Amino acid sequence: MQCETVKVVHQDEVQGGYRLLWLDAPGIAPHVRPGQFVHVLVPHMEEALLRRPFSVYKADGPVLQILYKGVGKGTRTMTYLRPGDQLSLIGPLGNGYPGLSTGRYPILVAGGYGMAALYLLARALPVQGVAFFGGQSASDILCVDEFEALGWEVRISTEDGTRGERGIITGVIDAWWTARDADAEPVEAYACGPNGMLHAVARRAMERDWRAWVSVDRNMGCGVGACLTCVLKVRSEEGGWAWKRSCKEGPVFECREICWEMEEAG
Amino acid sequence: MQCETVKVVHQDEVQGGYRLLWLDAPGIAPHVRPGQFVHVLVPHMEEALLRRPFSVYKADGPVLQILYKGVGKGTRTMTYLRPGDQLSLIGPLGNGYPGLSTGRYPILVAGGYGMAALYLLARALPVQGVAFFGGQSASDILCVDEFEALGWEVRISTEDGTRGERGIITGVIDAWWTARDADAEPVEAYACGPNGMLHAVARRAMERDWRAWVSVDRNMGCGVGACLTCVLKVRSEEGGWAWKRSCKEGPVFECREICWEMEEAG
Amino acid sequence: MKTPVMVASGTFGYGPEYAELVDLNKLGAIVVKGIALHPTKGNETPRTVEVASGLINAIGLPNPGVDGFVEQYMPFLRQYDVPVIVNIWGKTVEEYVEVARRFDHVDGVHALEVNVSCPNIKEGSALFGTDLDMFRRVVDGVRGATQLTVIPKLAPNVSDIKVFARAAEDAGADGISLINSVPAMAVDVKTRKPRLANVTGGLTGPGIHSVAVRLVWEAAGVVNIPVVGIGGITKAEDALEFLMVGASAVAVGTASFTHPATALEVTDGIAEYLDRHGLSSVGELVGTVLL
Amino acid sequence: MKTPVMVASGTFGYGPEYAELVDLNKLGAIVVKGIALHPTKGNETPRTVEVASGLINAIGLPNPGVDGFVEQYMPFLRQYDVPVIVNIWGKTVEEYVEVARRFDHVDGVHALEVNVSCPNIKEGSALFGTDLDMFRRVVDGVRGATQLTVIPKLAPNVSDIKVFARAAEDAGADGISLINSVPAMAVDVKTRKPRLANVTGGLTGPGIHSVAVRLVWEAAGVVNIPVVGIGGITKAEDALEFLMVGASAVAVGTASFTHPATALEVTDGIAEYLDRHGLSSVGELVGTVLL
Ligand SMILES: Cc1cc2nc3c(=O)[nH]c(=O)nc-3n(C[C@H](O)[C@H](O)[C@H](O)COP(=O)(O)OP(=O)(O)OC[C@H]3O[C@@H](n4cnc5c(N)ncnc54)[C@H](O)[C@@H]3O)c2cc1C
Ligand SMILES: Cc1cc2nc3c(=O)[nH]c(=O)nc-3n(C[C@H](O)[C@H](O)[C@H](O)COP(=O)(O)OP(=O)(O)OC[C@H]3O[C@@H](n4cnc5c(N)ncnc54)[C@H](O)[C@@H]3O)c2cc1C
Ligand SMILES: Cc1cc2nc3c(=O)[nH]c(=O)nc-3n(C[C@H](O)[C@H](O)[C@H](O)COP(=O)(O)O)c2cc1C
Ligand SMILES: Cc1cc2nc3c(=O)[nH]c(=O)nc-3n(C[C@H](O)[C@H](O)[C@H](O)COP(=O)(O)O)c2cc1C
Ligand code: FES
Ligand code: FES
Repeated sequence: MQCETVKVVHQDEVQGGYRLLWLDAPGIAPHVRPGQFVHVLVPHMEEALLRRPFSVYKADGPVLQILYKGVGKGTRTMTYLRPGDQLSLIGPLGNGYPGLSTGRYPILVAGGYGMAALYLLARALPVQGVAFFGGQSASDILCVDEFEALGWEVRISTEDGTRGERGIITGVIDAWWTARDADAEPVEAYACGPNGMLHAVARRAMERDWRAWVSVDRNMGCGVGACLTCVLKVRSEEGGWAWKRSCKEGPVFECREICWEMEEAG
Repeated sequence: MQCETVKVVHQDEVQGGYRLLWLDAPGIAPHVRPGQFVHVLVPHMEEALLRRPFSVYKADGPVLQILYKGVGKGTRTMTYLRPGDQLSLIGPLGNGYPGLSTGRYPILVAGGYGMAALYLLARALPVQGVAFFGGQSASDILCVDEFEALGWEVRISTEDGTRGERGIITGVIDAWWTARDADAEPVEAYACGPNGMLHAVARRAMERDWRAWVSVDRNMGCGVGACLTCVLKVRSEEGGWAWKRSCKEGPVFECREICWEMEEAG
Repeated sequence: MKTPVMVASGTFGYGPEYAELVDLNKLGAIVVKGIALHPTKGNETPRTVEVASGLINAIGLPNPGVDGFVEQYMPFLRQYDVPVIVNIWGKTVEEYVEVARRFDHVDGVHALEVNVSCPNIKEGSALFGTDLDMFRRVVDGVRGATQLTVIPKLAPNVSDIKVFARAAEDAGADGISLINSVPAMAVDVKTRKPRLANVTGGLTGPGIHSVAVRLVWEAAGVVNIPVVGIGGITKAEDALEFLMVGASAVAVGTASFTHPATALEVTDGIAEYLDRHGLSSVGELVGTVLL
Repeated sequence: MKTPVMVASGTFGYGPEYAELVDLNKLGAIVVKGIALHPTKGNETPRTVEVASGLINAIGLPNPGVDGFVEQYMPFLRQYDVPVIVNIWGKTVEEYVEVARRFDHVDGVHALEVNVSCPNIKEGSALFGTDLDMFRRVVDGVRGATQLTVIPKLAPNVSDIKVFARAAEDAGADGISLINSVPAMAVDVKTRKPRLANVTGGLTGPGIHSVAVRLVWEAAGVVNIPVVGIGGITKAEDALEFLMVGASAVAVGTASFTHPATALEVTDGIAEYLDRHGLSSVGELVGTVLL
């Protein structure tokens, strides 16, 4: 982990408001593991004190890429960044995804920026399985070629039916699961997306004996474990619960750890 | 007076940190009188609440020009403005300079952005006299060609001697005054620059029976007379003093109005 | 009131200053700059200093006095169809009472906002806002001196705002407004001098908004009279927060300096919100925060 | 202390969190997150919300308790050459006293900062900071229970900070620190729900700096014990303001989230200022504001 002043190399729009930001971050980029994130101090937004967390989409040599969407003040301000602009980055942060357990079959489940957040993992895994990408509309389905180029089978659904099946992605997952050989390897799922999607994956994992790693999206303060903003409830040994910091002990948790029933509200 | 959203047409550096900003302000530009100012809301500086006041350098048709220097947060942020950027302007504001009294000989005295602030006046006056421009160094002497093109004789001094006489401008003024015919027309002076320069002009005006209009530079809040930030002490009828608002009753005052002894500190 | 959005005392002059920029008839009310019995010059300069998301002012309540105000500004204000609320202050209880008495029958004046909380008066006035007993005496006195609507304006720098809110109600106030500016100070480290001639001043602007929301929430919870929410409003959402925590009206202050038409934009924004949520009046929003 | 610049409680964890980013040995002191007698879970989420130039938090003082803290974090902290100040709190006077007693002989703990002013504790703890009598009892109790340096941390939301500053000195405190966060509230107007699970929280960051400077100035003027200035420091100038109005040390809070190395940069900036003005120690700046 370090705090580095990095330079914008390039930025452009991918599709539907999603943008790709290339940063020259020689101190941080080489150390990023799949599922980790960086904490960005958005320039020209002095009245906002907090950094914004972004998963690393790609990291090649000194350059890392962030795929993001303008949803609020910070991300909209980021769209103004131009090559040569400087910004401060803390990273790599968080625990990231663990590797594949021996004998398990990997599936990926993603929504929104989650597709980008899973790319480094998809590249690192020794086995290529199925990637399930869900979104509202065709413009929310990202990076498909990239995953296919790595050897993954990508299955898609959109709520408005403009790409892949119509409906939510769990429908596609369930169909795949039903059609699957009963004696195939056990599944290890890796998910990143809206909390509802993560919970849906978690429910299936617990029913079907999958192992499932979900990357949760909680509002963050410091990003390094100091402020206790980003906590979520995990089961503790004595049958109770304890807070864990999603910036430090997360953002990736095995789905059985999370107290979903208590987290629903948050 | 109106509040107008205007567009940046162009911006470039003139010299020594002074920059020229062209704004397309069709609602305001045509109404500007010499010595008036506009109140600029600097964009991308949300944590700063106050507008910044700037004299209008030139106003041609719908376009007005501001000549400014990056001295602080607001002016430094303004250097980032690019063609097409929008900003909010209130103007024209203040009383501006009065015309020349019959039978008087006009002189201009300026330092820093004051040279720009006097340009519209120089263009409007029916008689061309002498313009005295003082600065720290050659790079602080602005717009000389423009004034000469209007038929003004420009006399210059710089403290480091890099342009014109070495020393402060009052030396040049005094030499001019001494060399002048005793029976020449009485002088009407128009001054804009640092407070010390204004006071020096005022002292001479009072000794030598000049009429002298000085444009004072006071920190401003609202710019329209509501907040009472920009007040200065003027003599009142009963031999006492009263506050006047430099944004409303000023920024131009006849020098005898101002309680210089009380204003020195401010 | 056509809209619950007023302009706050001291930030909109006496009306004429903004009349060219803002349609005064569209304001909920104009609360004029604080008026005292006699003309007052106010503090030395510098009188304001900009800080992060805030403005500190120590204007010191310069004003033309009751008579000067009525003569110089009321004829202008009577031309408009907008309620005029006069913000009043005094150096003694007697002065407050006398000012209130004089305004009692002034045509065109709709209410008195009683400024007990301006931090920039040295002669003890500050205490009216933080000393419960003095606060009671002022509100009592003003109440007895006028038939006009009486709205004490509370100081934020107290240990328990609820006590002051209740005291105002008990003394017969028709409403309360809050908050006034928060006592603050800034030093120019180059010169080691305070940035304000008055040394300290009052902080206003977006930086105090969340503090004001908390205080309005606490105050509105303990009184039955209407509450005016003031502090750091720059957009409709800020005003909606005040309404939801219990204010029935709001006033825009410092934001008018930045964007003169803020109050009108807030009015429009509230109307849109009502529309979007199928509500027919602002009243349906008041105090509806979901706890 | 090598530098008068510390990091404030709750904004720097217990040390390890920032150790990779900031050389802990260069800090004036680490004030750790508030510790209570027993482990505490703290509030529900959301726990923080960003506002203009500020952050509102209602973390609710989660902590591993005295024993947990000493066991989990003191071995780490003892590796560094940096004073450790433990911020302590309790729900009753007895708890405060017991916590103080337990820390009395813990190797590596240099001082106790007594948090009487956290606005996020519901069980009455908030009152310790605004009720003079309860404040006195806590400081008295802690003073009697430990040989360590005792630094009560004052709440900003009182009518007169001077009274609390003097009470702390009278009760034998070795210093005082101020300010803690300012009670605040924010509402999400889309959902009409408070933005914090705890409804209200404490405002911190640059937006409160000028309020803190004013309070430090008032407090430092009435006591002879050292004062720690806290609130909205983001750069050396902010710290210099505190020193000039009378603080002998400062602590950087929220700014560490934005720029982890803020405290170190403030230290460097102060050193440069001393150099530029031909001063040999911070002491020569303390209380030198020119009035
Ligand atoms: C570990 C992690 C990795 C992330 N990776 C990416 C990524 O690769 N690409 C990407 O586009 N986004 C990513 N995000 C989400 C991103 O951080 C938020 O979109 C961003 O912080 C919003 O900032 P803003 O200033 O634009 O929005 P704000 O103005 O702060 O808020 C806009 C809206 O978004 C909500 N919001 C703000 N922050 C969050 C948050 N952290 N989670 C959920 N809602 C929030 C607000 O409540 C508000 O409704 C990630 C978040 C986390 C925690
Ligand atoms: C009527 C009027 C006309 C002006 N015309 C011009 C012009 O044509 N061109 C130009 O370059 N400047 C002009 N100025 C000055 C200009 O307004 C200030 O330089 C500007 O407001 C500084 O803003 P800032 O945010 O960059 O500086 P800040 O960060 O606000 O301050 C930087 C430094 O400048 C000082 N300062 C800030 N505002 C003023 C002020 N109004 N007067 C004196 N010192 C100040 C501050 O105390 C500080 O030391 C004019 C001022 C007035 C009152
Ligand atoms: C320059 C200035 C002058 C003010 N004068 C007065 C006044 O005369 N009387 C008064 O009660 N409040 C006065 N106030 C306080 C405002 O009415 C309002 O309570 C405060 O500014 C908070 O609102 P805001 O954050 O929207 O500005 C003044 C505020 C400012 C900024
Ligand atoms: C997230 C957070 C947690 C805090 N926790 C504590 C705490 O446990 N004990 C305490 O006395 N103060 C706590 N504070 C208050 C700070 O120590 C400090 O007084 C306050 O943040 C003001 O300083 P700042 O404006 O520089 O942040 C906390 C502040 C924040 C932002
Ligand atoms: S974001 Fe601060 S602890 Fe996780
Ligand atoms: S700047 Fe507000 S009255 Fe002149």
